[in-house]
Amino acid sequence: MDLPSTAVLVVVLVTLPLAAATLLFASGRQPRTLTLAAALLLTVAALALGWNVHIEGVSVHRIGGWAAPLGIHWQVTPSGTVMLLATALVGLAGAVYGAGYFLHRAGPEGRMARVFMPLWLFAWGGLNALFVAADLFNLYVALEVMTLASVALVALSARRMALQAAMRYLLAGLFGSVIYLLGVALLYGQYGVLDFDALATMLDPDDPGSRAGAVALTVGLLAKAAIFPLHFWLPGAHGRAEPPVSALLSGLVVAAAFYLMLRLWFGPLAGMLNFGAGTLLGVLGAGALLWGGVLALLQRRLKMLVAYSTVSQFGFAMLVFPLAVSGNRAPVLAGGTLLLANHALAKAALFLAAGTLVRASGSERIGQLVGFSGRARWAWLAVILASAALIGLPPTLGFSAKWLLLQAAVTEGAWWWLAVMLGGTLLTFAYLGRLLELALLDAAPGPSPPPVLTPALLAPALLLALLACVTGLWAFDFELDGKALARLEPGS
Amino acid sequence: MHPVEVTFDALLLFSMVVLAWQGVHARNMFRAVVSFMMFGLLTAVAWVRLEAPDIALAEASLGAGLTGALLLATLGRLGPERRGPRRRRAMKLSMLPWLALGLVGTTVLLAVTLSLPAPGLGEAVLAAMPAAGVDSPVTAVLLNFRAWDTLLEIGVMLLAVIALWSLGQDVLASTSRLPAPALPALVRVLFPLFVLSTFYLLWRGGHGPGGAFPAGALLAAGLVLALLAGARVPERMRGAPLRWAVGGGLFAFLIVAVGGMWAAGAFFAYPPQHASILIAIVEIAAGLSIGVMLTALFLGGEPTEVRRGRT
Amino acid sequence: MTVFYLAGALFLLGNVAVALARVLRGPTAADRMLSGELMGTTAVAVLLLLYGATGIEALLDVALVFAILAAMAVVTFVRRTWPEDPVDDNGGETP
Amino acid sequence: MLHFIAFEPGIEMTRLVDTSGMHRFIADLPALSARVAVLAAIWWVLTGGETSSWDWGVPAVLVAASLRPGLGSGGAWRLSLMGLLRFLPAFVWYNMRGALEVAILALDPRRHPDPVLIGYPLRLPPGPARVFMANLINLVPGTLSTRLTVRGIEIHVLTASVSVTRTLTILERRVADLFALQLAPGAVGDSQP
Amino acid sequence: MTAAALLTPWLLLALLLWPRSRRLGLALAAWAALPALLLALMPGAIPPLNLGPLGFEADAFGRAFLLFSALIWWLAGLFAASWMRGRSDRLPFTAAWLTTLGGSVGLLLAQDLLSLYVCFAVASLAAWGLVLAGEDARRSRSAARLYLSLMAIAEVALLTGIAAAATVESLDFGSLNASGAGGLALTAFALGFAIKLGVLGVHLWLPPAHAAAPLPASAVLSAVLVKAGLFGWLRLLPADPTGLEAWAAALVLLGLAAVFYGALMGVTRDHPKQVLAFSTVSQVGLLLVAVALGSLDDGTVALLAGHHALAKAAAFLGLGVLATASGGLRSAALLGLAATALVLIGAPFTSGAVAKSILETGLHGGGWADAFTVALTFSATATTLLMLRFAVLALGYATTRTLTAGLWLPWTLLLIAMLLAPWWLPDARGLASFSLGQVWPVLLGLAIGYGAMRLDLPRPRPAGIVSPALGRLTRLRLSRIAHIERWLLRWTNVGRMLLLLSLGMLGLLFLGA
Amino acid sequence: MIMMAGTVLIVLGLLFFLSGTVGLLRFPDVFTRLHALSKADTLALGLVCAGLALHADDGALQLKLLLIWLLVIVSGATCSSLIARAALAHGIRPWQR
Amino acid sequence: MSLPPGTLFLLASALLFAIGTHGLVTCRHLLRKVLALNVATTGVFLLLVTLGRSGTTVDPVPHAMVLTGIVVALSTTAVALGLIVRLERRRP
Repeated sequence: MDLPSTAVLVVVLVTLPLAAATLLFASGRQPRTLTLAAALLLTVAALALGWNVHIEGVSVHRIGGWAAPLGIHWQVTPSGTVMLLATALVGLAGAVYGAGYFLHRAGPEGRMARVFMPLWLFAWGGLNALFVAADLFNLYVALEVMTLASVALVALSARRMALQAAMRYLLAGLFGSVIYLLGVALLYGQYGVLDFDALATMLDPDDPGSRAGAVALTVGLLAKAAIFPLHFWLPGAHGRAEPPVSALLSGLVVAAAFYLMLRLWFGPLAGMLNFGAGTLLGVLGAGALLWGGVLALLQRRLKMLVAYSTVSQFGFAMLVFPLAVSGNRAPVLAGGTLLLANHALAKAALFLAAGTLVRASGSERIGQLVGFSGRARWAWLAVILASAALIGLPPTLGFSAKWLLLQAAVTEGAWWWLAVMLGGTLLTFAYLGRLLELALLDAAPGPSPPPVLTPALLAPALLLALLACVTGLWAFDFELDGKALARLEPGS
Repeated sequence: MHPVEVTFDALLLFSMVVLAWQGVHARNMFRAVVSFMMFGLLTAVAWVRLEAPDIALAEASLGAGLTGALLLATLGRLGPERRGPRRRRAMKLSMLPWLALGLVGTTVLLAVTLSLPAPGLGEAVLAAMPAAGVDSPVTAVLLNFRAWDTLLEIGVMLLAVIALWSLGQDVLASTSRLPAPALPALVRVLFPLFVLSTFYLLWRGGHGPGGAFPAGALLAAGLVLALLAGARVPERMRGAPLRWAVGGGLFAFLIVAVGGMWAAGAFFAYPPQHASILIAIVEIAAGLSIGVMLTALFLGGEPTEVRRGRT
Repeated sequence: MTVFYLAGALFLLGNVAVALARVLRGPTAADRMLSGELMGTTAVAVLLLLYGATGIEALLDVALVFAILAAMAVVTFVRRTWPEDPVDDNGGETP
Repeated sequence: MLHFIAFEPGIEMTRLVDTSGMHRFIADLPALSARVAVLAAIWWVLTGGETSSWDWGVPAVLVAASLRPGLGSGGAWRLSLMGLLRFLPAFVWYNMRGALEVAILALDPRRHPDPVLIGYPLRLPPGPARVFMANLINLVPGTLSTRLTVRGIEIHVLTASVSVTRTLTILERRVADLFALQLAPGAVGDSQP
Repeated sequence: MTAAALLTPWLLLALLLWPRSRRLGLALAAWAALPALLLALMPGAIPPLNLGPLGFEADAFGRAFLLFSALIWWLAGLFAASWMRGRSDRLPFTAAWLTTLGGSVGLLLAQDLLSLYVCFAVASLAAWGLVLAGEDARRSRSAARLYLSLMAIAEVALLTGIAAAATVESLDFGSLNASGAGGLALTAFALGFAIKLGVLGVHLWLPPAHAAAPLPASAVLSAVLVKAGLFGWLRLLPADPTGLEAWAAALVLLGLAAVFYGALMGVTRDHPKQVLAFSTVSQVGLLLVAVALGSLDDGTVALLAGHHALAKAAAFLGLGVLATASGGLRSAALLGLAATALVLIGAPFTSGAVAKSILETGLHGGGWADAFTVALTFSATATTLLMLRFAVLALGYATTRTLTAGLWLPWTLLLIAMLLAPWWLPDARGLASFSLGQVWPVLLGLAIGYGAMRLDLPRPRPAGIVSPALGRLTRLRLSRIAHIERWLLRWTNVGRMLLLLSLGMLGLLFLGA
Repeated sequence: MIMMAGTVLIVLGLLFFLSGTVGLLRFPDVFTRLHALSKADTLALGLVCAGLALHADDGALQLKLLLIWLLVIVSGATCSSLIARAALAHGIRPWQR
Repeated sequence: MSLPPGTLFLLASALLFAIGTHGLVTCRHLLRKVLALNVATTGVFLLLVTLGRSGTTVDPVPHAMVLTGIVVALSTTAVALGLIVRLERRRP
């Protein structure tokens, strides 16, 4: 196989979205072919990168040829690659969906159609930049690109509720950034480096500066990742945004913030993760899991349910921290990463399908959704598959992820965390079951004539959900191998 | 440090803190905004005291220019602040623990920052300067060592423009009747100076405090001033030309960055013999683009509307 | 000499600090704007004096920037915050 | 790249419409070169006379001289050098006097302002000179221009007891001198608005 | 063949997705279990099938279960095709049917823990759709909800068990058994399979689900899926029971309690399907005891399970035939049902008697044998009472459907299979034998039943305790939760949380060891 | 000597700044305060610039100081008018004794 | 003065950060929130630059970071203000 080198692929992944977005913006029109070609190219690049990483493992690239700590590095890690892949898949699906969703060329929808793609690509670029970054400050800038693009996407419909949600999201995101930046400042003040590897080697887990810095970084990211009890912005932003936007936001943007937390605590800050802090993070996760689950159970509107389910799912992901305190970190990190990837695919599928269903039903209330009939059945199929993945039923990716975490909990005898995970899974069962039950039993006839559901509205969600289900087997194999675990992360 | 210096710093920082508090909590919104703008001015002085003239320049060109303009223009678009019957928030007993915790937090933060050894990268930068292609360390960091940050930062700005424009047409640009002929007269006099100083700061950036960002901010201030004095975005500039001007900086940056891949074998690497000219090109493109982007931010939306004729 | 310049700057700073009272007291927006103007002019003077004290030439540039932007705030204020006859602009708004 | 604000090479002296671009350019040449000269001087001042700066300076000056902010011309004007020389001392003197007056008024606890609004019919022809005059009024003792109307200018006077008309008349003559203009004949004296 | 057996349901399911192929899919759905049946009947070794990490093979034990399961699936499928004809929800029902079938076949063929778990999850969760398809929408919804809740718990428990077990090197059953996976794995497996099996205490889902589901669905639920729980149990639990005596004792007690509890609850019900459901609870208790005592070999257990499965399926389907039949056919149907009831009771000359004797003989020597014998005896009385109650209710059970060959033919085949089953037994001892011990409990039951009917005893109505209390609790908390959420969404409180969090985390970093 | 003169000018400038501030605080309405600001402060800055120019020995630098002063004067004068006009337009009547 | 250099600036930066975060969470008006956020950001910038000065040479990296940060802050502020204006116009 003669693929372009990893360095070239990374450059493509981070610059192509920005270039394409600028081009689209400057041209002022919306050439779909260009858009989709860019999305496709990005996906291909991500896949190629995945293959390269599979073959070569971790690689590091100096930007401008400057060595750290002076210059900035890109680090292509397996976990980052998994996220890049998930981003590419969701990005492509969202682009296709968006092209089919904003149909009209005039009016507000025309405006949305025109602006959606540049913003989408910007968010994509920000995410890609984030997943390869290995520098505290560079991450800050990448986070801001991502946040700002997301905010604009939330505000896309320019309806009052959407604007309100966007504003709250923006403030929350910036708040998180400020606190994160404080952490960067503290760590820079302590060590005078920003590079992850340098930081990892220099880190003295016992001095106050590093501790305070770590706390600030974490708390800032907690706010950005909407971890309970700082989830105050998420339901509104995700529930009010346009469906493709919610898919990106819920699937990737929140995950990116969380991924960063993984990256930090399993990378440069790994030496600092002690029982107390791990437990605190785990308690937050438990709270998120239960609280988000209960609230999801109570929602009456489809997208709000899905939004609260995000709160809940990230609670699950938070449990990696207590599990990583004493045990073998590699499988925990693998589990966390796979959980994020699974969530990205499944949640994006769920939101995309939800958008289709809402359009087909003309209502967002769960009780008034059309049933498993007509073309909406494809959307329901996607919902069912995505639900299975979110719950973590075998053989989905979610199962593989939860499997790893459960195993870690068992080997460490972390019974409490085990119980929390099980309870959370049950809650997930409950609210998704409720959704399916309500929707399938109380199916409303839907408006007549039924809105046209084009393949672009149906296929992306279904394919994402299928991917979430199918890749699980492969991932499972991969993990059981043990060989993948051994080289999963450079830091561990 | 001389006692006078210490006193100066103390007074400066005290005023800043007071103004910051006012800027957030002043009862009257306008008072808050003015306080915040004054806070910005003093911040620029604080940067000077911290031997960071680059930042001072940027802060000055923004704080005295575009930030204030944006805030005041926004304020003009807001109705009166709606607050219920004025809540005289008496110091409730239940607030005390939170207050105490906040104090603890601040104290901890202070204590931690005081304990930081702050080794820094000063020496590393100095050592790498000969290879950088510019004389000013800050410019070298911005456009060479950490150029990727700067590219993303331009991206953020462009993104902000797209985000604002995505919300609809320009909201802050529409105008009232001109108050006096004095205003256009002033702008006619100042505008060439704005342009000239923009170039001046770009030139300075190569070997001292200056560079694309303050230059762009200054240019933007000039353009905004012209808009405020009644100028319009010309019809033939709306649409694609303006969009290209807005996006051009990032585009140029990207081309140079990716070009480094072919020319020097690494993303964002400048071939040594062309480093300074490439940096100059990037700087000019970025500066001009930043100016246009900041102006676009001030417009607050896409200028598409056909308006009444000039006043 | 340095101390003299610094003392001068300190004096000006104190001066401005006192002038803050006008921002607080108002009563009209114009009054508040005035103290902003005062602050701008004073900041130029402070920077010049600091230049005298330190000899960093960039400070002159900062002062120059302040000077050239001195009108900015007032112009925006007069044209946007406090316009004489706001042309009604639901223009700029997509339906 | 910088086409944001209308690029108007035509400057004010020739408002002849429909001349070809070349004609206009040639007609503008003197004014343009004056602007270039002034801006070049300013560039020199800014850069501290560094010779190496001119590879940036030349384009900068040319661009700055040719870019106009799209505000119309504001009317033709020409300065007279002799007028300038006569004007400057007067200005400095008045400015100092004005500042001193205000300072005394402010610092002396026994004195209080006694303001009044008056109208002053301008004899300067409409155009840049009037604007200049209006701005100037703010810098001279006791006066503050508030509104420029068709007939004249409305002035806020700090101390009503002092007649400012004489000062203003002198000032107006100096400005006319500076702009090489003739004052229109007209009544001189106070008139309440 | 393995592949055909495994994949046929899925292929048919795929056919359902497109309108064009949907009719074909619906028509063929009834026959989906046929390849599995053929596989079970095929002689000789059949090569295994590997799908990624999932391995499948029809080994002897699996084949034994597959035989009766596939038969029931097939016949119930045929029955269902007629029973559901004209119903608007036929499509989702069929989809659920096929999915459940797919899982059910897969789990019997699974060769490792993961495949078993995957298939089990698919089957159990898809059966949710079967329960939902019941006639009474409200009832089936609440039943389905309960079913899903308990299945979710079961899944989670199994997942835990697997995760715990997987700390060993491989997931093959052999190595799993050999390692005697830790207590957690055991507990979790036990809980998971107990739920699926409907063991007393976690049987809550079983009666409502059986009662609510359409008849053919109830038949497979009761006959196949519940037995699948048993299958899983046998597959995973360590072959060597040393060290687990306490467990065994507890299970025996639980099983015995279930036998009588099921009967008691059954006779107090008003719906024939519910009575049958409780009879399942009761019979499962019996099976549980047999398994817990551990003295039966796998083949025998399969036999017992198959026997009960056939009888239970026949009972459910017969109920449908009875309700639709009229005239002479009704008498025939009554006769068939009576036969089924006798088999279930274990009356002499039926396969039920054989099963009982096998149970009894298998238990000789165990410490619990005496108690078990007594219980077994009285279980016949209990079952008799249940069947009496069933008979009374079945006579009053009516439906608007008409009898077609699609209904009676499968049932008849099933009856035949049930009645012929003993002749396949390795030795049909007991079939010919007759003892008073077999008869008097039945007579006792008849007498009690008759007496009860004559006296018109007030039947105790155990009120639901758990769910109303839960309902009250949730209603109470709902407004509270929304209130708290609003509180959490306020900026001020966000700030407070943030402050607490930061200081707390900092403190823990300093303190936490 | 020149240094001395420069120092004196600077001190004078500072005093004018002070008087401007006092005026700003003491004067009764926005118009009178404008007087204080537009006259006292511009001159004050001019004096400071002049003082510094006397201390400096570089021609370009002195001219730069002059440029700064001119810019402030031009802006200050225009802004005073603008504010006064806006205040009148918003119905703020000049204070009268 | 016995205070280590930069103490005052560090104190101010801590205070600004505290004022900013406090204002952000307590103020109701969105514009105030935005201003508060900017105050907090300035606090962090001040901290960065103060730290950059503590070494033997002035460290330009924090300067560059703060310059980048200022741009980012300005851009986000502009977007926030745009949102506020539009929200205001959609006031019910």
